[in-house]
Amino acid sequence: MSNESAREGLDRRRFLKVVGIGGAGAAVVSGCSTAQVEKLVPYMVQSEDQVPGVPTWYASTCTECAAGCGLHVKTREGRAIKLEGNPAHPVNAGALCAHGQSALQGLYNPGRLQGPMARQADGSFTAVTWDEAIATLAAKLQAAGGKLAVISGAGRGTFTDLFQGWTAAQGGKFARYSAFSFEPLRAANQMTFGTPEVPHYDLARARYILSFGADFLDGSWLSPVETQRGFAESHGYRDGAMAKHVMFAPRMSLTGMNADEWHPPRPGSEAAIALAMANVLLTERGGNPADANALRGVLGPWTPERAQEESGVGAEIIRRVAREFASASPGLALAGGASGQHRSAVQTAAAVNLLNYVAGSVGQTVRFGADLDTGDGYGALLALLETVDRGEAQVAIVHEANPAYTLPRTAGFAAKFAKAGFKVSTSLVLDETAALCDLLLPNHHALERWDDSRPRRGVQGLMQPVMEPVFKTMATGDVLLKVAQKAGGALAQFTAPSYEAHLKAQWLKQLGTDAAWRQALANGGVYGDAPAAPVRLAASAAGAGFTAPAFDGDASPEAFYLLPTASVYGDGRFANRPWLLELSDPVTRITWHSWAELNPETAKRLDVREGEIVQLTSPHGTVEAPVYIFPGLHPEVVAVPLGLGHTSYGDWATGRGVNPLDLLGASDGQGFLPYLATRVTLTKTGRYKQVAKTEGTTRQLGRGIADAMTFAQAKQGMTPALAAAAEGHAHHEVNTEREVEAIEGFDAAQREARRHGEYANDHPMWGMVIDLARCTGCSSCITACYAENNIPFVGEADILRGREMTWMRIERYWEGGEDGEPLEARVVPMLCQHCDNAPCEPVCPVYAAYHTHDGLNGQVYNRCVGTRYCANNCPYKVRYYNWYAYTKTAFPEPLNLQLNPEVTVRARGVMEKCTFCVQRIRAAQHTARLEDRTLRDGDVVTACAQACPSGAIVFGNMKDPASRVTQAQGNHRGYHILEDLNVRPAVTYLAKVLHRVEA
Amino acid sequence: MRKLALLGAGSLLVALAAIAAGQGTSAAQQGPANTDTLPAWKLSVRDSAALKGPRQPVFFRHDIHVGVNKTPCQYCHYSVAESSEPGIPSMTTCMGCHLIVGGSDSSHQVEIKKVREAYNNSQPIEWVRVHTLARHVHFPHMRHIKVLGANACQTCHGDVGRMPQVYQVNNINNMGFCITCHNQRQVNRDCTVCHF
Amino acid sequence: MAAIAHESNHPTQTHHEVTRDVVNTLGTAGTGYFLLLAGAVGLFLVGVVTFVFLLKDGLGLAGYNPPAFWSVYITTFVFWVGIGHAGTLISAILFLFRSPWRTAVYRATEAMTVFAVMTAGLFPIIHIGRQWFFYWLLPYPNQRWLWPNFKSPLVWDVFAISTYLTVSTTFLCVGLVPDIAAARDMMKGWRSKVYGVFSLGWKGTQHQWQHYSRAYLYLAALATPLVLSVHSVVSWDFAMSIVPGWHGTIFAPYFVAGAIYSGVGMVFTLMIPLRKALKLEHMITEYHFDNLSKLTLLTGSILFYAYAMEYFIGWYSNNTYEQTAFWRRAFGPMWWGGWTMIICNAFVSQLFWFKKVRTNLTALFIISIFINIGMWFERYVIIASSLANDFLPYAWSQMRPTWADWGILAGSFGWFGMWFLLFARTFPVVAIQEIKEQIPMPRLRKGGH
Amino acid sequence: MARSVPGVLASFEHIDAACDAIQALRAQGRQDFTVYSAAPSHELEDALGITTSPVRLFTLIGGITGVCAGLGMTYWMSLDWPLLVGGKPIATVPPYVVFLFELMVLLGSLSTVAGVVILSLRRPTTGLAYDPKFSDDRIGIFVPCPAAEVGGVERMFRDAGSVEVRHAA
Repeated sequence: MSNESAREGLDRRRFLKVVGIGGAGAAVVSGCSTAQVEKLVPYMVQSEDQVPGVPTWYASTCTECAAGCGLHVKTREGRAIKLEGNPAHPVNAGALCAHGQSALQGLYNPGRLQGPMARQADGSFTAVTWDEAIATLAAKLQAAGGKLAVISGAGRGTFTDLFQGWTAAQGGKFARYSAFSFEPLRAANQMTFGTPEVPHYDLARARYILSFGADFLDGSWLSPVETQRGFAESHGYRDGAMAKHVMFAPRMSLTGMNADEWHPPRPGSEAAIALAMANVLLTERGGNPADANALRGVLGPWTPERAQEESGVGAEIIRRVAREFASASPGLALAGGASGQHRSAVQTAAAVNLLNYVAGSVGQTVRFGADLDTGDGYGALLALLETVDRGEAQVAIVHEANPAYTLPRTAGFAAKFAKAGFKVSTSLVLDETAALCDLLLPNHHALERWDDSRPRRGVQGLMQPVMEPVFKTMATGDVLLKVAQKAGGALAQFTAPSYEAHLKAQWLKQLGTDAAWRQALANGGVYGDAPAAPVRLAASAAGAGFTAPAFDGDASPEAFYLLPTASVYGDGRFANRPWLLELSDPVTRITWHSWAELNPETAKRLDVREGEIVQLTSPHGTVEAPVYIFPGLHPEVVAVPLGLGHTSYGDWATGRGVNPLDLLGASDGQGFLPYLATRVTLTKTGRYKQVAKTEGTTRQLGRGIADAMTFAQAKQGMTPALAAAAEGHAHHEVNTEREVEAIEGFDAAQREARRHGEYANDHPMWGMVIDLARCTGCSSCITACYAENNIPFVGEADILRGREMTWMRIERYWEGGEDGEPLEARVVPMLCQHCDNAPCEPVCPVYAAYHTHDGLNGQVYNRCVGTRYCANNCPYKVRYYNWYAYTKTAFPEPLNLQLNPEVTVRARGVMEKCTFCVQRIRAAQHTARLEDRTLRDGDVVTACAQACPSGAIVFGNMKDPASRVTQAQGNHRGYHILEDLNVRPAVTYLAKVLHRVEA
Repeated sequence: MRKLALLGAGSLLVALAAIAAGQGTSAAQQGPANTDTLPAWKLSVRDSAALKGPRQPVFFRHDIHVGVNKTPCQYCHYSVAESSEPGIPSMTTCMGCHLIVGGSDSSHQVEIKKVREAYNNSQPIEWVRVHTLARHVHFPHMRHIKVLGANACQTCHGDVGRMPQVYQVNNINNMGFCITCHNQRQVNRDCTVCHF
Repeated sequence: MAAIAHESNHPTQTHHEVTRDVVNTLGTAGTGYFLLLAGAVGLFLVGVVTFVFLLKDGLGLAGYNPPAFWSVYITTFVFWVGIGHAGTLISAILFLFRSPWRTAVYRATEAMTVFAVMTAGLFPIIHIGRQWFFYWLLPYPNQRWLWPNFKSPLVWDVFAISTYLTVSTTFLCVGLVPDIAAARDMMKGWRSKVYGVFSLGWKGTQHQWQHYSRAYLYLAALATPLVLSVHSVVSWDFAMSIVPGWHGTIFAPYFVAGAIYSGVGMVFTLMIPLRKALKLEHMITEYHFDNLSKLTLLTGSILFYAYAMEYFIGWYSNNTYEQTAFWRRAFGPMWWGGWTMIICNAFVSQLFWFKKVRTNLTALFIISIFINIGMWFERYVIIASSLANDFLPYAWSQMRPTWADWGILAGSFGWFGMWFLLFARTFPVVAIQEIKEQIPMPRLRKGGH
Repeated sequence: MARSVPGVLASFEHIDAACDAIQALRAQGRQDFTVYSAAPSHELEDALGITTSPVRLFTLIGGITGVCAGLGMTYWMSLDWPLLVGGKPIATVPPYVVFLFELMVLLGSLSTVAGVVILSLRRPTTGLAYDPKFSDDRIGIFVPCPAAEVGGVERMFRDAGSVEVRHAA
C-alpha cells in the first residue's frame, strides 16, 4: 500500500474528462486496431501525488451502511477505480463487504442526477443552476419561519451535527432514520439494562454463539464486516478449537447456513426458547452473576417444555443447547434485525439479554459503551411524518433517506409528505422520495466530498474527495452553509466559508495541530477503544417474558407467515447497482428479480413448482413472485426478499421485482416496523417465470466438492479423505502402490520434459488456500473480483442461460435435510484452480490458454479465437465466455470510468477467467525490481483475498516454504476438489469443520 | 497443364516475397536518421505537413529541444522511470522555460506564443499521440529504463533528437518487434508478462 | 434394354449404352430440378443471414447454455463430417477390396463426400467466437513468432479435415477426368468445348491409362487410412477431453462406424430419388442397394455394440462422473435425445437383417431418414448431454437451441444440397469408365480371354 | 495448336482385333503408335507390353516428404517458442503423429497426381488424330507414318479387323 497522502486542496487533482494517458480504462482487446487518432492531454499543473500509470491511494470511510468501515480508495489518473478496506481501521481491519465494494457503482451510476433540478408547474423537472437552487431554498426557508421538517439518514458525524444544528436554529424538526434501525434492541436494552445503547458484540471472543432470529451474517446486521470477521475468528477452526453456533430462526439465512445447528421455531417464538435456556442456566449452573437470582421469578415458568409448546422446538434440544452454552465461556446470544422483527421482537431481545446476563456474557462478549449508531428509529420518523401531515412543515428536506420506499405503503408517506409546502431532496438519484419533491439538490457522492462519521464511540472516520465530482453536484454541507449565508436570520450563525473548512475546524478542536489533521486524513480517521460502560440488571428487567406475537391477516392454517428477508439489496438502496443485482443471493443463488421461498413439503402439498408465479395476499396488499423451493424454511412460512420493487430508482432498479413491504401494515405503536407480522394467503396464478438462479443441481452427489469433517475428527488431525471414510462414504479413489509408482515416475519424466526456455528458470509458483471453516459464503470476494477485473454483468436474460461471468463464484450445496437428517449447507468459493496439469490448456489451438512460468494458468485474451474447447474441458467450469459484447452494455457512461486500466477489457468472442490477479503480481514484481529486491510474502494479495471479511483466502508463493500459503497448505484439512482427476490444482481447500450433535 | 503449374509456382513465389517484405518493413524503416533535417533550423509550421509523423497542434521541435539543447528525455517525460506511463509534461513544465525563452526565429516565436496562450487560458494542448500501444498490451516503461538505462528511449522511439516532428520509427504494435529484443537479450517472453 | 437380375455381378449394357445413358443425364433439366435448387439456395441464404447476425451480435444468439459451450454447430459439424465418410469408403476401400458393386454408386457418393466435407469445413469457422481470426489455427509464418498448438485436437482437426477435403476432391476429380472426356466426345457445340476444358486433354491413350490406373490405386491406398483417420481425429476432439461421456478409448472406431453408417444413410436418401430422376434405374439397381444395406447393417451393429459398451463401461468403471453422465443421458432431462439416437441407430439398423427390407426402396428411403435424424441426435446427445452434466453439479444446465442454431443447420443443408444438385446435372454421377471396365468388350473370335 | 501429325487412324470394335493389330505393329518394329480406349484394359496393356507405371515413385517420395515435414514442422515449432500446456512435455511425438500422417497422405496424393501429369506430358497427344468414339465404345490405334507407308498400314489394320481406317494428314 503506497502513497496515502493527505491533501488539503482539490484543485491540484484535476479530473481528466478527456483522459489520455492510460486511456479511459476501456482497453478493449480487438486485434491490433490502433488506427483512430488518440489525444494526449497534459495536466495544466502536475500534481505531486499523482504519477500517471501509478495508482494513488486515499484513505476514506465507507458510507454504504452505518457501520463506517475504513476505506482505501485506489485512484488512477483522477478516477476512483477500486475500494479496499483500511487495514488499520478497527471496524473492518482491511476487509470490505459486497455493499462497500459496490459504492463505486453508486459513484459512477448512470442514474445519478447530473445537477440541481426544480419542479415546474407541469410537474416535470428542469435543470437549474446551483445559485438559483440555493436562492430558492433560502427564500422558502425564510418564508417558512421555522416550519421545517428534516429526515436524514446520514450516519453520525460532523455533518449530522451541522444539519441538526442548522435545523434547530430555525426551530425545525429533525429525525435520523434508516430502514434497519434495531429499535427492538434499544428498547430491550432499556428494559433490561436501563440504557438504550446498542452494545458492541464481540463475536471473536465468543466460544458459543446463539442466534435468536438474528441474521448477523446476512449483510444488514449492525456492523456486517466486523461481525463476520469476529465470527470467522471464533467459529473458524484453528488449533483444535472452534466456537459452536446454533441458530433458532424460521429461515435458514446465510447465518443459519453457517450454523452448526439450525432449528426453525414457530415465527415469533424465539423469546420462549431464550427464556427457557436462561432458566436452565439459572437452575443448573452455579456461579451466575449475583443479581441474576432476581430473575428466578421471571424465568421460573419458562421450562424447556413450555418453550417447546410455544415454539415447536424440542425441549431436549433447548436443554442440550443451554447446557452446551453454559459450559462454553464466554458465550454470546444475539437477537435483532429485520427478519426477527415481529411484534414480540422486544421480548426476544430482552430474553436474549437475560440469557447473556445469566451466562455472564454481558461485559465479556456484550460490551456496552460503544453505542453503535443506528439512527433515531422508526418511531421518530413516524412522529415527524405526523407533524408534516398536520401541515406543520412549510419546507421538508430529505437527506440520504428514501422513506417513500422503505416505509410500507400503508404508512401513507406520499400523502402525508405531500402536505409539506416545499419538498427538497438531496438524493444522488431520483428515488421514490425525490420523485415527490419540488427541488432536487443532489449531494456529492461520499468519494467526492469531505465528511466524517462516528459509527461508534472511539471510532472517527474521515472522508476526503478522492476525485473531481462526476456530475455537477454539490456537497449538502456546502448547500446548508450557502443557504445559511443567503437566508441569514437564525442561520446567520453558520459562517464557515465551506463545509470543508467547517469540518476541519471541528476536527482541529479535537486534534489541535495541522500535522495531526494530516495524519488523521492519511489514516482515514482517528481510532481508539470505546470506553467500557458496565451495566447491571435494571429493575424493569422483571418485565421480560413472552407473549405470542399477533399477526395481521388470515389466521387459518392455509395461510402463511410472511417473512421479508434482507440480503444483497439491503433496504433497497443497493437495487440500482448491477454488481449487486447480478450477485446471486448467498442463500438462494437468485439474481435480478424477486422470488417467494417455499418449503419443499409445502410446495408439494400445494403442487407448485419452481418458477410458478404465486400471488401473496395480505390485508394490506398483494404481490406476485415466482416460487423458489428452499429446504431451509419453516413449512408455514413464505419468505420474500426486501429491497426490490422500486418505482423510481434508476433504470436498473425501477420496475424490477416486487416489494414485500406492500404486504405489511405500517405500525402498531411499538416504535419499530414489524417486518414479520403478517400472514398471507397464497394463490397460484398458473403463470411461470424461469428463476434466474446461478445454481444447477444443489447436491454434491458424493463428489467431495465441499468437504467437511466433525470437530472431533478435526481435533484428531484427520484428512478429509479419512474423515469421509470414517463416515462410510469413501469418494476418493485410492491407487495401488504400483499405480502410484507409475504415476509418479511418469510425472517426473513429464516435469523433466517441460524444462525448456523460461520453464527451466527459477520462478515463484503462485497458489491459494481457501479455508472453508472460515468462509461464510458472504460473496464480498465476488464483488471485489468484479471491481478489480472489469467483469461485465450479463443481465437477467443471459443469467437464465447460465452465462454469468463470475470469475469467482460461491457454490452452495445442500447436505441432509431428508429422512430426518439435519439440513446442512456447504459453500465453496470456486475460481480458476490454476491446475498444474490443466486440461484447458492443451486443447486450445492457439496457445491462448497456456501455463506461465510462474505456475499460472494464463489466458491471453488477444490471442483467443473463441473455440470454447477450454471451457468444455475445464472440470471446475470456471471459464467464462463473452457471448455478446458485454463490455459495451455493462459499462454505460460513466460506469466505464471505474474500469481498471491494468486489466484488459475483454471483447466479444473471447474466453476469460480468474487470473489470480496477474496484474497485481506483475505490478508487485515491477515494484520489487525497481527496488532491487525479491518479492516478499504478502507483496501480492488478490482482490478476493484482500476483500474477504473472514480471512478465508490466503495467496502466495508455494515455492517459498515460509510463506503463509505454503504453511496453510500443510494443514491436515487440506484437499483439492476433484483430486482424482490428477489436474493438480494450485488452490487448496481446507475442509469445513462442524460441531455435529453427538448421537 | 504446364502453364497452370507455372502460374501456381509463380503466385506462390509472389506470396512468399510479400511475406518476406512484410517482415522486412520494420527493419527498413529503422535506417539511419535523416541527418539532413537537423540544419533545417527555420522550419515553420507550414513545413510540418511535409514531415513524417502526425502534425501536432504546436509544432514542437524535438530536434531542437533534445538534439540541440540536449534536454534529457526525463525532464519532460518525468514518470518514465517509475511508471508504466512515461508522462507528458504539464503546461507548467513548458512554461518553466518559455516564460523566458521566446524563440530566436519568428517561426519559433509563433509556436511558443501558442503555448503561452494555452497556458494563460488554462487550456491544455491536446497533443496527437504518436505511439499508441494496443490496449491489450501492458508495457512497463520503468522496467525497461531500469535495465537499459535512461538513454535507452531511442531503442524503440528512434533518435527523436533528429526529428523536427516525431514519427514512429518502429511499429511498436508489431509483437515481433518486442519479441526480437526479448529473444536477443534472453529475457522472459512469457505471454502474461505483457498480456493480462 | 434387358432387365437385369440383381444377383448378377456385371452390368449387361454395352459400352455405348453406358456412355449414352450417363451422358444423357447431363444438360437441360426440368422445372422440378430448378425448384429443388431454388429451395436449396433459399435454405443456404437462411444460413447466410443467420451467420451475418452471428457476426454482428455474437454467438450469444445461439442456444448455448454453459456448461455446454458447444452444441448445435459442433453437432452439425460432426454430422457432416460423418456423412462425408461413405463416399471415400465406397470409392477407396471397396476399390482396394475389388468389390464389384461399388462402381455404379461410387461417383455420386464421392461427390456427396466432397460436398459434405465442404459443409462441415464451414462449421469450425462459424462456431468460433472471433471468426475473423480463424487463420490463427494455421501454422503460417508471422511477425509475432507464434505457432499453433499442435497438441490441440482442434489443430489436428484443421489438418485432418483440410487434408481429407483436398484428397477426396482430388480423388473425385481424378476419377472424373476420363468421364468428362467421354461427355466431351458425345456432346456437341459449346458444351463439348466446356467439357473439353475440364477433361484436361484426356484422350485415353494407353500411356495415360498406364499412369492413371496406377495413380488411382495409390490414391485409393492413401485415402483408405485417411477415411479411418479423419473421423478418428474428429472423435478425439471429444475423447481427448476429460468430459465424462466423451473421455473414452472406444470413440475412434465408434465414430468411424457411425460416420459410415450415417454416410450410407445419406447415400440412400440421395440415390433413391436421384436414380429415378436421372432414369438410371437400370444402372443403380436393387443389387447395389442390397449391398449398401448390408454395409449399413454391419456399421449399425457396430454402433449398437458401441452404445452398449458406452453404457456398460459407464457402469463398470465405477466412476461416479461417468455413471451420472450416462444415467442422465438415458433418464435425465435429455432422455428423449438419448433414446432417439438408440432407436434410430441401434434398433432401426437391425431391420436390415431382412432381405425384404433391404430390397424395398420405399422402406430404405424411410429408414434412411431415420438414420439421418438418429445420427444427428447421436452427436447432439454426446455433445450437449455430456457437457450439461459434468463434474460440478452446481454448474449443470440444459441446452435450449434457438433460431440461430436452426438457421445455420438449415443453411448447411441448403449449401450441401445446392452443390449436390449442381453436380448431379453437370457431371456424370455414374463412373462411366469403371463400368465399362466391368463390361467385356466384344470379340471377333469366341472364347479366348 | 501444334500441327497435326500425319499417319493412319484405325478404329476397332473388338478387343481381340485391336490386340492383333498392336502385335502386328510391334512385329513391324513400330514403337511410336498410340492406342486409345475408353477404359483401361489388361489385354491392351499385355499386347503393348506396358510395365508398371513409375508414378509410384512420386507417391513414395511425396509420402516420405510428408512424414518428415509433419514431424519436423511440429517439433521445431513447439521448441521455437516453448509454451507449456497441461503439464505435458514441450515437444512430444504422440500428438504429432497426426500431423506426420496427414501430411504423408496429403503430399503423397498430391505428388501422385503431379506424377500422372508429369509422366503424361512426356507423351503429349497434341496433333495426334483422334475420334470421339474412342471414349465411347471403340479402341483406336494411331500410327504416325509418312504418306508412303500409309497404304501398308491401312491394309494391315483392315486385316486385323478394324471397322474404320482413316488417313490423317
